[in-house]
Amino acid sequence: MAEDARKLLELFQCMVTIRQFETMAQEYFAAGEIPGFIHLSIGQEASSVGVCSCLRPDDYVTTTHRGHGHMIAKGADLKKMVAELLGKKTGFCKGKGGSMHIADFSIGILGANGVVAGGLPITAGAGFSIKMRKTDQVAVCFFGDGASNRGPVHEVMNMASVWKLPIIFVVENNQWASTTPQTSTGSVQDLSIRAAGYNMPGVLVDGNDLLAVRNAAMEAIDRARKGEGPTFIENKTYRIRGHFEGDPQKYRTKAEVGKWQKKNDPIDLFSKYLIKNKKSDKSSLDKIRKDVEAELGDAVAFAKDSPFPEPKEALEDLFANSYKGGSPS
Amino acid sequence: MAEDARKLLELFQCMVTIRQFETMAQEYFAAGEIPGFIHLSIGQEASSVGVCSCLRPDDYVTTTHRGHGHMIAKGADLKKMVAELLGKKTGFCKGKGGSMHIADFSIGILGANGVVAGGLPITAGAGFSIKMRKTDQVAVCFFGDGASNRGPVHEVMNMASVWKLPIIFVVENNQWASTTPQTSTGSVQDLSIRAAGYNMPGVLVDGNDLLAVRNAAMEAIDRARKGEGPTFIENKTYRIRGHFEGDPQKYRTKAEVGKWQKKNDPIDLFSKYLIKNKKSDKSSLDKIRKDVEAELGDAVAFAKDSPFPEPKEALEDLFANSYKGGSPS
Amino acid sequence: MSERIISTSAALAEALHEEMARDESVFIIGEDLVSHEGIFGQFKGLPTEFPGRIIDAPISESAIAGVGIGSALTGMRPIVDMHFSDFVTCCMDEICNQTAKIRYMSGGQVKVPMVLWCPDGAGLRAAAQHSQSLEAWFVHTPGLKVVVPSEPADVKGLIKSAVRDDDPVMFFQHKQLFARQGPVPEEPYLIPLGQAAVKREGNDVTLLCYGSSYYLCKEAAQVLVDLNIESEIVDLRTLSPLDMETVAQSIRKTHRVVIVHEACLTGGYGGELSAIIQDELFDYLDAPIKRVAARDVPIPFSPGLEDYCLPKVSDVVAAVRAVTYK
Amino acid sequence: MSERIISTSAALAEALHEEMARDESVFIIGEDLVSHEGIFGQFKGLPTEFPGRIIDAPISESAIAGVGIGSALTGMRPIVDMHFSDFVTCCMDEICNQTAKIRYMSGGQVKVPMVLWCPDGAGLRAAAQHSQSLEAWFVHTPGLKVVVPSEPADVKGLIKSAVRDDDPVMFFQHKQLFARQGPVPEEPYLIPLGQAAVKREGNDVTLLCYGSSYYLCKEAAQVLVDLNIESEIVDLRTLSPLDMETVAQSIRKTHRVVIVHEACLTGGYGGELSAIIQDELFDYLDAPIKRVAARDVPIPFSPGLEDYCLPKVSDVVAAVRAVTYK
Ligand SMILES: Cc1ncc(C[n+]2csc(CCOP(=O)(O)OP(=O)(O)O)c2C)c(N)n1
Ligand SMILES: Cc1ncc(C[n+]2csc(CCOP(=O)(O)OP(=O)(O)O)c2C)c(N)n1
Ligand SMILES: [Mg+2]
Ligand SMILES: [Mg+2]
Repeated sequence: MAEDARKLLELFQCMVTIRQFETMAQEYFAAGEIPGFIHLSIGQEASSVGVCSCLRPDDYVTTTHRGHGHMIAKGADLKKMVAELLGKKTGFCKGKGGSMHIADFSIGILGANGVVAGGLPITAGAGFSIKMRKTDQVAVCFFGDGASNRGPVHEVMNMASVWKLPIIFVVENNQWASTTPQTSTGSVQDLSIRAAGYNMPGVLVDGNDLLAVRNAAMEAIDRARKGEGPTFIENKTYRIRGHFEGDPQKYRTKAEVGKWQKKNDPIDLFSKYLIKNKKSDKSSLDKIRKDVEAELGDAVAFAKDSPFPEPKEALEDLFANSYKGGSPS
Repeated sequence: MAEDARKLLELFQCMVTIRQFETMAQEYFAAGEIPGFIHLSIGQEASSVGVCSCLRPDDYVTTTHRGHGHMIAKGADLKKMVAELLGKKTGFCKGKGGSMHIADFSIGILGANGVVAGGLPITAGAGFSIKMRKTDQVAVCFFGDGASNRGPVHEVMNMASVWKLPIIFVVENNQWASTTPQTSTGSVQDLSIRAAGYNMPGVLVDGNDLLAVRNAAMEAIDRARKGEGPTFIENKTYRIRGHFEGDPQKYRTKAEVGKWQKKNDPIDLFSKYLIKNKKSDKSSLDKIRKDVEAELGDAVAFAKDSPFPEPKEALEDLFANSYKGGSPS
Repeated sequence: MSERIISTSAALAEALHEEMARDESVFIIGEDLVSHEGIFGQFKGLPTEFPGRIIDAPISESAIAGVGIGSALTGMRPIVDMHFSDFVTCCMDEICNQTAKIRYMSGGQVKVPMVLWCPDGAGLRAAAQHSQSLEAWFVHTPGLKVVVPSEPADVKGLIKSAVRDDDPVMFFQHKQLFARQGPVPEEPYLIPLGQAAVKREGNDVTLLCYGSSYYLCKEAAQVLVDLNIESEIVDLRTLSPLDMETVAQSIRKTHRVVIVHEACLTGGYGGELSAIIQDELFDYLDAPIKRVAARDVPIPFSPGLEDYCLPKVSDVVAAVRAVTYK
Repeated sequence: MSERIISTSAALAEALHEEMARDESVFIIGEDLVSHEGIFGQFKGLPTEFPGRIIDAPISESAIAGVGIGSALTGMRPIVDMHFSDFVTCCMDEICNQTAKIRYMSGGQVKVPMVLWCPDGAGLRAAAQHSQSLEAWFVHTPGLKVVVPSEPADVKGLIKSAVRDDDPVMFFQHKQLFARQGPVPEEPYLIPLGQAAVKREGNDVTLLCYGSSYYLCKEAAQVLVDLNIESEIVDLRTLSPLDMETVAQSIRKTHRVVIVHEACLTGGYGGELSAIIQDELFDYLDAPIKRVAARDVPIPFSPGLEDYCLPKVSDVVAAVRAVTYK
């Protein structure tokens, strides 16, 4: 499918934004300004952008512990994102969630998740509700190769197929689950093979090729909107950073990482494509990078200037209906 | 594979024993002598006998809520079985388990289960322990078509394949899960298709054809003993009785049941085979039926004469090590 | 209260009819609901009156609970039928890590209007995996409300409030009570969550109960009358939020407390209740708080064994005599 | 006690070295154990010393717990690493319906020698799904033993007993304590399950604690000295079986009790403990039993919020002053 140049540059900008956001997060974490744990998706931007750029604002997405890219690609406000990572009152979750539980329901992000595969059952519900409400929304769930070994994945895929729910299952097979290589814990190397066991289409995609991901996503989303049911997309990609920031990474060699970084960086690949096909040129791409830097700079400034929540705010937001006899009539 | 006549008659006798046992259970339940719930496998005897007759006493089996047949086929003592169903002190579980939790660890039956698919994770452990102990035992888990929709099935199949555990997965696809037809809740009609998603052999078998089941089982068991890993066998069969005794069965027609009963009864089919192939004759088969009746009669008499447990025995058997500081040195 | 007498199942079905008619976003999902109209007849008439809004799911508890959360987050009001409360164990992550926490973790961005409906309790000779009373686990899970009604009229008023509540509600009903009958007003009404009911007045002892234990206390109260002991029965109905005012008021009058529940003793809700009471009402107590509950073993199959494990009227009577020194 | 000082992680690793060397049937299974030698360094040296006996599993909690049960039933002594205690929610059926009940349901046919090892607790800014203390759920599950050690020496002696025990043991260790150091005898020794330890003697108040709350009590006791309050610290170490004798002995002396745990207050183990104490020792109590615990919310991410929710030394001091009226 031929994309117009403006759209292509938008996609490029989105990938760059994710990369710069996470590079910033990496530095702030190292500097001790981000508490807890963060998991970066550097090197996997094409998967986030390729899929989410095909979605409407009213479509749903469930993400994972590695979810910054999905949030940004779906259109999340950088200010509130940085603020949440820093635990500030102005963050998406008022500092209650952090990176692992970041969410923006206003754009259909039903939450990152600290539980591996925790998003899949939630997606089943989103898809089911779409069907009940008879809208043409769709629901996407991102999950990892490691997550694919968990039981809920099976239950949700079977259910989605039986009821033809408008769900797109996107496994980001970055070939590692924390310290374990996918091949050591998964009985099949191409997880998309399993789609056949659920009577749904399975698509194996080069997850670092933005346009390939986009094509697969568009087709799947189209099927889902038409009520033809779920699709299982496998984006083969690679995790460049450690599992979490600070991961000693004894389980793999620098060479392995380097190979992917040099030969297979999704942003490099796409910028080469843009230039080669005269969709843009180096200076315009550099300009985009600069603009993103500026925007991110503002977001960081906003977050740093924001106050922390008052300790006692910890007691707020538990229940929607007043704890005592909370039953609206 | 050619079986000698003596063996064939043994198999016949085993199926007849299961049928008569469950017919007895049906009557005793109707008469109010069996408390709680019972689930009968009448019509599925070829699956139990076909598989378990290929096992050694030291092999393991996990069964289900519909497990009488598996127990008997693995060689369980009828006396203790009837006694357990009646809640007697002389039952396998001293009356603590009943039909849904009947077990005989001395013959490798690691338990029936009240939780659908509850046996599969246990089988993973049995298979893993075999591998650790470097014996050539195998572990079989029986489960239903409905159970196949549960997450643990996925986790255990994947794990068994990755580690080449000596496990035989036997799904008894009797086409109904309580009130729901398999096709209404399962995304594929032949569940054995899913084997490919775990990189293990999947075998679809006419589950009412005793020798077909036996052949498939022998091959799978042979693979497992040789350390070549798990196999997924699907025995297509049919549940003749209600899901539980007393089931109103509004969900299916008498005609549907009748068709299977008349055309596809595994015991009829096998006796016809025996006679047609001159392995036996009607009178010898009748004699076997009579012998089984006699044996079952003794078992029932034993159970009825047995005492109920003393109420306070309810407090026994919880812990193996005395509750207070129970730590053997 | 009008004097129409109906069963607990009928009361539940009536309430659900009212709520599903009133609000299109309400639906019920679970296993084997349609054909039996609920294994206890509790959904009688719903499948025909609301086709497509009471759904038979695959045996996939995680996915079923997920349908609850995900649809509650996106505009629906799901009622998730757990089939047997014992099977919450097959979706504890979805219930306790996701449903209970998602509103809080997101800083209050969303509501989770969802009912997890759990038939629980023993007595059916259903043995260890089909007889548990697990409410205490959920009382210890911030983000969940926990309701355990006893009489048919409570069931009707409380399920309607639970369905309308914007937070996740664990709703436990004892399997043995579905056939029990009682007066239920024909007109729609709500009983707010967090409101206990004084169901019998008395000055000598306060009996705290919920669900099936209410009936034990009711019977015990009759027996106790012959011993000249007048018991006050407080049916908690909702465990979280707990109506401590009503509880305290009664105890300030009676100075004596017996707590009764069917869940096994150790770690049961009675412990929490006793701890709050002795802390807040220490000087009012003239005797130790006694707890009557099931034995600390799984529920055994054989009738004699099961009966031995469950709390009995005589246990309640004995506990009351102990705290009243009579 | 010898004065060798080592970390809690080292104490655990040493004990496991001893047990795995002593008994070939002991093995450890969980996620991401080998490369890190345990995410908290708790399995240091084991992968190299016992190759093939510490196993990295797929992310499949039900199957992993199943490997525990099934292998325990067939001759092995598995230690199942839950990675974070929060993930017990992904295998509650395997733990509570299968592991805890199978011996009982089978009429005592089998033993289930299995340890479920669960790193728990908050303070790492890990937020709601990686910070829970869930021991109370398992205390309410007949068939399980529950151990929650505090100091390194307790960890060594108790894990060895847990591994040798023929029943399933839930073994909780607080994530914040792995780096804590303390004296640990070099020679092998066992601490029996079900034995509490009086770790500080005092006549004015009994502080009941376990796991991380022991350290809160220890600090509080120092502060209280300046208020002329001598606290007796009873570290329960094992919650089931509970060592009620030691608890009672102390309370008969002090007449005052404060219970401290990190799990959230409502429905926590403190309720059970308080209920038993007021029942058995009613006449010995000169003040209500106070509980100090986490707030009844999920654990929030932002440091200031999380700290606000967790019990603090000052909370313990305040509770003691309340029960001693000082
Ligand atoms: C149920 C559960 N089990 C284990 C963990 C610990 N854990 C967090 S991320 C992770 C690896 C996930 O790997 P994968 O699904 O491939 O995602 P990736 O990190 O590669 O993006 C593990 C084991 C968890 N959070 N939840
Ligand atoms: C986890 C769980 N969910 C639901 C049930 C209730 N239940 C018992 S048997 C059954 C149907 C099982 O169907 P299938 O697996 O096909 O076995 P079959 O009864 O046909 O032999 C159901 C839903 C249960 N026991 N456990
Ligand atoms: Mg991965
Ligand atoms: Mg079936």
